Amino acid sequence: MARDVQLLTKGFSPGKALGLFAKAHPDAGGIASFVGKVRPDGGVKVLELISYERLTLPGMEKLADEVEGRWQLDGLLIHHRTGHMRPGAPIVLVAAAARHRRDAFEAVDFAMDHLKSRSWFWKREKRGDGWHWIEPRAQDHDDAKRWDI
Amino acid sequence: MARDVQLLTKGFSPGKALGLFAKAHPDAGGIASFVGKVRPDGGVKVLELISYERLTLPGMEKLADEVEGRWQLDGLLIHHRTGHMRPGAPIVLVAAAARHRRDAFEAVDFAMDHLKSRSWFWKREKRGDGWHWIEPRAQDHDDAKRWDI
Amino acid sequence: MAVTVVFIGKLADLAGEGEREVAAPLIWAGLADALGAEIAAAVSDDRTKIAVNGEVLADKTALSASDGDEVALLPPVSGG
Amino acid sequence: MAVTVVFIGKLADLAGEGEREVAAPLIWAGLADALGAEIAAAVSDDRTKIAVNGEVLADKTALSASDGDEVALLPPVSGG
Repeated sequence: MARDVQLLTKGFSPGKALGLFAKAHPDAGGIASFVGKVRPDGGVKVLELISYERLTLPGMEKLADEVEGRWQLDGLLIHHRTGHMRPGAPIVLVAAAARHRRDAFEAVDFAMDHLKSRSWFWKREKRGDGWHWIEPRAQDHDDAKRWDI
Repeated sequence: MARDVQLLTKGFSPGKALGLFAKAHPDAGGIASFVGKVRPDGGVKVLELISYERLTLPGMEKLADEVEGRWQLDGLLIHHRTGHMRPGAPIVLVAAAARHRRDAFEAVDFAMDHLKSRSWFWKREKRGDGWHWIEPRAQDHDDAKRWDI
Repeated sequence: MAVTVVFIGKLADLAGEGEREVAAPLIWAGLADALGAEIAAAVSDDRTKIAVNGEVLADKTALSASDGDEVALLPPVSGG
Repeated sequence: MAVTVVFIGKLADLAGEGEREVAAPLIWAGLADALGAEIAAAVSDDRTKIAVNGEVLADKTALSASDGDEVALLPPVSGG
């Protein structure tokens, strides 16, 4: 299976990355994907995502291992930003190419749930009154728990 | 909610359509999508999808109504091909933009399950020995049943 | 004084054409006379549906089409 | 003869810097002496983890870092 896992320090175009991913997997019956962006609500001016070199990318690779082990895929892409981002900027792109639709969907869904609550990122938001550290929403924890068998 | 439902008679670029959809929804926190293509296995040379004007597009609009009613979305895109397609060609693109990830995922998942087994399309494949009519896989029926409450 | 009958999918193969004009009115009991026994038998299949002017009949045996109506004979859908 | 301590997220705010060199060896009981009571208290929080050279300790009180090691103090992750 072709895998493309990247921790990005600069802005990226999810549309372009998806187009290349689709081209790289002409034989897959379907491609499911998710793009997460900085939400412009709550007066957020800047979002900062902090990674730790020795854990973050290795953790993303481990996640990809787990996804590959659970679902039958032709290809898997996980691109995740780190650093400072403005509202509307893409943070994460996950895409899975598979012969069967359900495999592609579940792989992306699982990877996103994992990334949102269990991956090695720390996050803070700059609002009018300065920086605030963010923890995962309870919903994100619940989402991730769905997969614990 | 902005809705873009189209029955297409010619080839299209899912990447381009997704890019435009993302641009049209800068405020959405996330966009989930699925692209289904003609699978190149089984010796299929051409796939023909047949629609019936008075039911197919109205049915897709009704599906979009149902999706809108079930999930909180900022935008919904359903593009579906009809006519003759070669292996590797895109058949369907569904994308949902939402504030919350789960809404976007489930909306696309549901719409795909519906399109794959309950929408007004008839399908045949041309193989080495001629044309064969296709019915939904049992899996597709089971997928759709998941949503029947 | 005609009803347009639209044949979809397999039924178009069977009919040898995509649509045909038949004399109005067209009712369930008159299908074999209007379209032949083979097509009438295929339409009797539980999974075959009938739409009149784009409205799928809940009970296809209640078919009653008048002049100008379009009757579509719909085999089981394949999905997209 | 130094251990590099990396402060992540909130802990970097508390430390006023991203990393600091402290004398080796560094063990759990020596954290307050090496980094101050405030940081040691924050590291005691159940949800704070410790990694040594990129390996997260299952039991952080077993911390035992030698010269050249990198010790990362990890607050609860926020998710991406």
